[in-house]
Amino acid sequence: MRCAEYCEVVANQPVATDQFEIEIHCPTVARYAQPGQFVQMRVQSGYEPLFSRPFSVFHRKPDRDTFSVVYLVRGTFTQLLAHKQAGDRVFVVGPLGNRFVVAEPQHEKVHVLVAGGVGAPPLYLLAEEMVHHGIAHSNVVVINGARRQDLLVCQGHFAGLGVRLFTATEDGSAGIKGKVTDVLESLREQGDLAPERCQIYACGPTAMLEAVAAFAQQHHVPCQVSLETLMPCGLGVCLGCAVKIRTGDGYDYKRACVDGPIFDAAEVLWR
Amino acid sequence: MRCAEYCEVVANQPVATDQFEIEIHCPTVARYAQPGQFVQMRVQSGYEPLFSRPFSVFHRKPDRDTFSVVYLVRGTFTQLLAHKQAGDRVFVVGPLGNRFVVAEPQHEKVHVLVAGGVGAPPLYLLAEEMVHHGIAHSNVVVINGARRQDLLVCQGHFAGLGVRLFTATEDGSAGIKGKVTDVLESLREQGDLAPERCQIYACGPTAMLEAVAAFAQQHHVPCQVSLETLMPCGLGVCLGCAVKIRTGDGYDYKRACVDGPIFDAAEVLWR
Amino acid sequence: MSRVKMDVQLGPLHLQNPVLVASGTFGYGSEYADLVDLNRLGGIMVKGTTLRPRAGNPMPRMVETASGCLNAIGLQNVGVEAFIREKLPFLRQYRCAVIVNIAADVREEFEELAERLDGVEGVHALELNISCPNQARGGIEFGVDPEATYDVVSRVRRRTRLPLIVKLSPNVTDIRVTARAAVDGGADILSLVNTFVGTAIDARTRQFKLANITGGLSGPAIKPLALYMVWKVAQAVSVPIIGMGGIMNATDAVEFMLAGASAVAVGTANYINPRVSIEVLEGIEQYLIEQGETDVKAIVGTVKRCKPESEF
Amino acid sequence: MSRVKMDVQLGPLHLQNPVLVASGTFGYGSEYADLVDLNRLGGIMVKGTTLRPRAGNPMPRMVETASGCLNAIGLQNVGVEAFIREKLPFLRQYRCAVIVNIAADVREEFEELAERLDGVEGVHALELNISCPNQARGGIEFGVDPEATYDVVSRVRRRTRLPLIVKLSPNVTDIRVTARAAVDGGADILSLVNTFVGTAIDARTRQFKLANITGGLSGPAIKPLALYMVWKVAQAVSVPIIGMGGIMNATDAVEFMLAGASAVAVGTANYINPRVSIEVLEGIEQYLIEQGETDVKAIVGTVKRCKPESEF
Ligand SMILES: Cc1cc2nc3c(=O)[nH]c(=O)nc-3n(C[C@H](O)[C@H](O)[C@H](O)COP(=O)(O)OP(=O)(O)OC[C@H]3O[C@@H](n4cnc5c(N)ncnc54)[C@H](O)[C@@H]3O)c2cc1C
Ligand SMILES: Cc1cc2nc3c(=O)[nH]c(=O)nc-3n(C[C@H](O)[C@H](O)[C@H](O)COP(=O)(O)OP(=O)(O)OC[C@H]3O[C@@H](n4cnc5c(N)ncnc54)[C@H](O)[C@@H]3O)c2cc1C
Ligand SMILES: Cc1cc2nc3c(=O)[nH]c(=O)nc-3n(C[C@H](O)[C@H](O)[C@H](O)COP(=O)(O)O)c2cc1C
Ligand SMILES: Cc1cc2nc3c(=O)[nH]c(=O)nc-3n(C[C@H](O)[C@H](O)[C@H](O)COP(=O)(O)O)c2cc1C
Ligand code: FES
Ligand code: FES
Repeated sequence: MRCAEYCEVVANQPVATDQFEIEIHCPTVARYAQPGQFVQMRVQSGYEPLFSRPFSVFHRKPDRDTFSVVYLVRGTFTQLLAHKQAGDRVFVVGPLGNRFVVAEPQHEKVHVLVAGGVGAPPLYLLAEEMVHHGIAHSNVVVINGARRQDLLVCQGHFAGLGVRLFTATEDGSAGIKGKVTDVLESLREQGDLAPERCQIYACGPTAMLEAVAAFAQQHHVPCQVSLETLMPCGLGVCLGCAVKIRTGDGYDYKRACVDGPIFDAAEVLWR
Repeated sequence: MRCAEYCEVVANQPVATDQFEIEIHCPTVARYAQPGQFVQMRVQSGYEPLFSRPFSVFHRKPDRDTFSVVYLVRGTFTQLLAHKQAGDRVFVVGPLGNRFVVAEPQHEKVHVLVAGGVGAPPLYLLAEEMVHHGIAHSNVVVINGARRQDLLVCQGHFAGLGVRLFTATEDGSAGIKGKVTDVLESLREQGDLAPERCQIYACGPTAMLEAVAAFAQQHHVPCQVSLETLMPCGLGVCLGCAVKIRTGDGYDYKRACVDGPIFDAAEVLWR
Repeated sequence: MSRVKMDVQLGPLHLQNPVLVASGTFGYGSEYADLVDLNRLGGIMVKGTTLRPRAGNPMPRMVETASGCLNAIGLQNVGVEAFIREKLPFLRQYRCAVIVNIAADVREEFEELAERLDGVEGVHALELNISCPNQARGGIEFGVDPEATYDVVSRVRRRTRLPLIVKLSPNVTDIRVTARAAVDGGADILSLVNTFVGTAIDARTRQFKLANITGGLSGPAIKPLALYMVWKVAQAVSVPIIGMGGIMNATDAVEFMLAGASAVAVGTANYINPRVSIEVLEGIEQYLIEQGETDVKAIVGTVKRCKPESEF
Repeated sequence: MSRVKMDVQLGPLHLQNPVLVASGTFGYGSEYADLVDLNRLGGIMVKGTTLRPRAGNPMPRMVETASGCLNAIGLQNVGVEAFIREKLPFLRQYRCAVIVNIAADVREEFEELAERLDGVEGVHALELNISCPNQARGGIEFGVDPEATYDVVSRVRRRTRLPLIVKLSPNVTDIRVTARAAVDGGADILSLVNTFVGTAIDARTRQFKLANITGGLSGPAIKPLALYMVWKVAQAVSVPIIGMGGIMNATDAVEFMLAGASAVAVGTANYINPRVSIEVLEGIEQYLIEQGETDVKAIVGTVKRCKPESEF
């Protein structure tokens, strides 16, 4: 089930430096969104910017018929979004795209969720689902990274789930000083990432995803990544979101919006 | 003296149905604007709409370094303007254009100010100046017209000046039921509009101006009108605001923004 | 039921209403089927289809510009056989017209495509996309050269009994010339415009924004130019016109019809609001009622000169 | 003092910096003199000037479109004699270059204009506007026909020793062809683009919005198209280029220079912000400093292909 409709903003609050959480009343997304799926949003009434923008679903509150998204203010659209208030309307299309697939047998795996900056929200939805499905808290490992402490998102949410939470900031202002891959490396050294028992799920900036994918490949750990591209339509028709996916010894262009955004890291041709 | 600069909004309040008064901090306009002059304003950061918009100066408060404008919400720009709050910034170019010229000898004339809808504000500035110059209150006649009572602007301001105020609404919800030209006609019948003693100043919708001009011509009363056109630049360079002005037995295109917006009604070629 | 007659006859092609969706902006219909009632559309112009599947251009392929977007997708598509096998059966379920946009680098491929699609159940018309770069002519479009246009159109004409729409390129000095060449070659209908060639540069990195360097401009930015071309062509030829270029709402669509288009296609707007085509359809009906018209055909080409000085 | 070298040499024309204001968008300079320090501009391209004064077209003459505007002013101007007598003396006070944009319906008038302005003190260059309708050719622009372009440019060339800029029309299939014709005819510099022909319709009244029916599109909407044309022409000719079309800020201006323009002209943006030309100038300096460049000339034509897939 998907919808394409005007929805009311319920709340729009800052959660970190230049980052906001917006809660939107939308029964369809609230009910059907899966971890890793996204919505296309539009707040502009004219053509500045022309296209809608994709945002991963963070929280679903089916009892309130709302969902929420955490966004970083980057440019024209997100600036407009930051000005929306409760009662204003947003055009929402979604839920869209595929979802993170929880590796089976799910209760026997160590699930390693690697988040960078505003890549954290969809991984929170995934972690929540895992806990809800009764996966042991100790088997859900979250590595949350950002450049600085004030750019970390969802920390409280992850902590609230009681999962194993590691934090990395590039300047050391929270958690270890370093990158998410440094945490991965130390977990591996401690024997926590045995390939046959482990699955990585990653969402964040492309450079981070590429580093995580390289790590996963080197150590033969299966890894799913959520790719970010421009998404003019989000519905699979414009072909403006193409990503190179390995097929045999060649590659195909897949659409990040409908074939993804989640892909097997081993199949992504990064450049 | 003119300026082209970002100015701070001091207040922005509704004054009638779909009409607002915005007060803007701008020492140059506050000091130098003359009755009938206008400013070009821009609140959009992008290209929707592309051009600035012209608005007549209503109030000048040189002691506060502010001026104000009364505007009717019509389309894209005025909708954006209505959302501005104290502290927001507006790009202002002005004061621009020519001014109403007070007929000489000013203390012996009957000055008849004919306003339609949001045409009233610049005539208020003119009436205020007349009173300030010591012209007898009884010699300043204001005819303020609108379609309905709730669209009348500046009524309180005119009344506050103590000038002779006549009101006309098309539905009779305030003052006489009829048009400003009906008031002119009855004044004339009462002998108040002796051509050699009288000067009309008119600002309002083009159809009204044309009717007032026709009345003035028929009865040989001198009349100044403030013309409204699209004004892409306001500075006399784009030639997009041309109006046909009689010259001998032909006509010339004059620029409403710098040669006007005030013209002698007898010289305007209406179609 | 709507109170106005909305069906239109474009030469041999009957449409239940004049609102189409433009090629490359609505996929193969299935992508939108849960959001849009395809039965209500006048027709679907499917993604540009070539003889063999194509991978398309490297990324980035699209970039936003002021009120527009540049695209250089490079005709990524499944090829005509997979289209017939995998995409067409779905579309056959609906009563809207299915128009196959065909593209090729060499003339013979256009002929093969036309022949292959002729008589295939569920295909209602062909739209010849002669506005894509033509390898045999060094990357220049067929559609900018009247002789090449005439030649390729008449070749295709001989291979198909389907209604033949020729999609004109706007990248020409005088679009009436290629319009007439297409009609002389046997076009039943003209569609215009395709995208305008443009580019975008990133000042910071000092690089082109598109991997392909250039792309085609679509969206509201081009509407004034497209409207002008439709008006020009409507006066130069007698075949019906499908107008497009920056249509975002019903008012835009009406403008194209007033300029001389018998039908319209909504393009880039589909990305922004998947339901826009239905909103355009309903908006045109509303407009006709407001204008006291009972048949959409009555407004085609009726734009008048404005009374000079009427603004002031 | 700026820390980067900003002066540019365009063939025979030296400019203290590469930021000009486009013809028809800055009047005769005097209109802006109290708001803009004219001494800081690279040059002023004055309003299109004809042999005799012109009244211009009826109103409405301009209309806003999505990120653009259509104009059909109709070359309202005071004529060359009044220009020399009444407008030029003011401009002579300033150290920016004064470039006279000349327009005419017939070739002989172009020749007369060139001859009249040759050697007049304070005129630094001529800009030949061959993008306006040519009565002798039935309202078609000179600038869309390479032969007419060559002919009129070479006629003017023979009548003037002033640096000769030819302003190209974008309403052509391949702008390199007219560019080469202009250079062959003797152009020292090319300027591009002029406006794109378009129209606008009022659905409610069913009338064209412009009294003249058609107008020329300018503003941000056309930037991708103008940028493409500048890039194309820069590769086809060796004379310097003045780039324009939708420049609203320094970043836009830099894009034109990266594409191959040695100087830029700011047009429609002057209406919106009278000071924009100075902001563009300062912004270019800032950009050069950020990029570690010490001379504006170093960036001209340096745009590179982007690393494919670099976006993702
Ligand atoms: C599937 C998917 C899910 C997403 N989920 C989220 C989310 O949950 N929260 C969130 O904040 N963002 C998310 N994004 C990214 C979001 O779509 C962009 O931040 C947004 O489009 C920016 O729009 P804008 O108009 O504000 O910025 P623009 O004006 O488009 O861009 C401003 C500047 O930011 C840069 N920029 C834009 N997008 C990105 C990007 N993706 N990465 C790096 N730089 C960029 C541009 O190059 C430009 O310099 C997601 C993207 C995808 C594809
Ligand atoms: C010298 C001068 C002084 C002015 N002073 C004032 C003033 O003091 N207060 C004020 O409210 N307005 C004034 N105006 C008019 C004002 O500029 C317009 O209302 C404004 O441009 C509308 O902009 P918009 O984007 O909101 O509407 P747009 O989107 O431009 O127009 C919306 C709708 O309103 C119609 N419309 C636009 N302008 C006018 C108009 N002038 N008359 C009738 N219909 C119109 C349009 O045709 C359109 O249908 C003045 C105009 C001039 C030339
Ligand atoms: C991403 C994209 C892909 C397109 N693909 C095709 C195509 O395959 N064949 C074709 O004839 N036109 C194609 N077009 C052009 C559109 O059909 C249409 O002619 C053009 O976009 C102008 O209309 P618009 O401004 O409403 O989008 C494409 C346009 C876009 C934006
Ligand atoms: C109202 C207006 C008047 C113009 N008049 C002239 C002119 O007289 N001569 C000329 O060569 N170009 C004229 N132009 C074109 C501009 O000089 C410029 O080439 C064009 O507008 C593109 O630049 P822009 O998008 O920055 O405005 C005019 C443009 C506008 C908008
Ligand atoms: S965003 Fe359009 S196909 Fe993916
Ligand atoms: S508004 Fe530009 S000349 Fe008057």
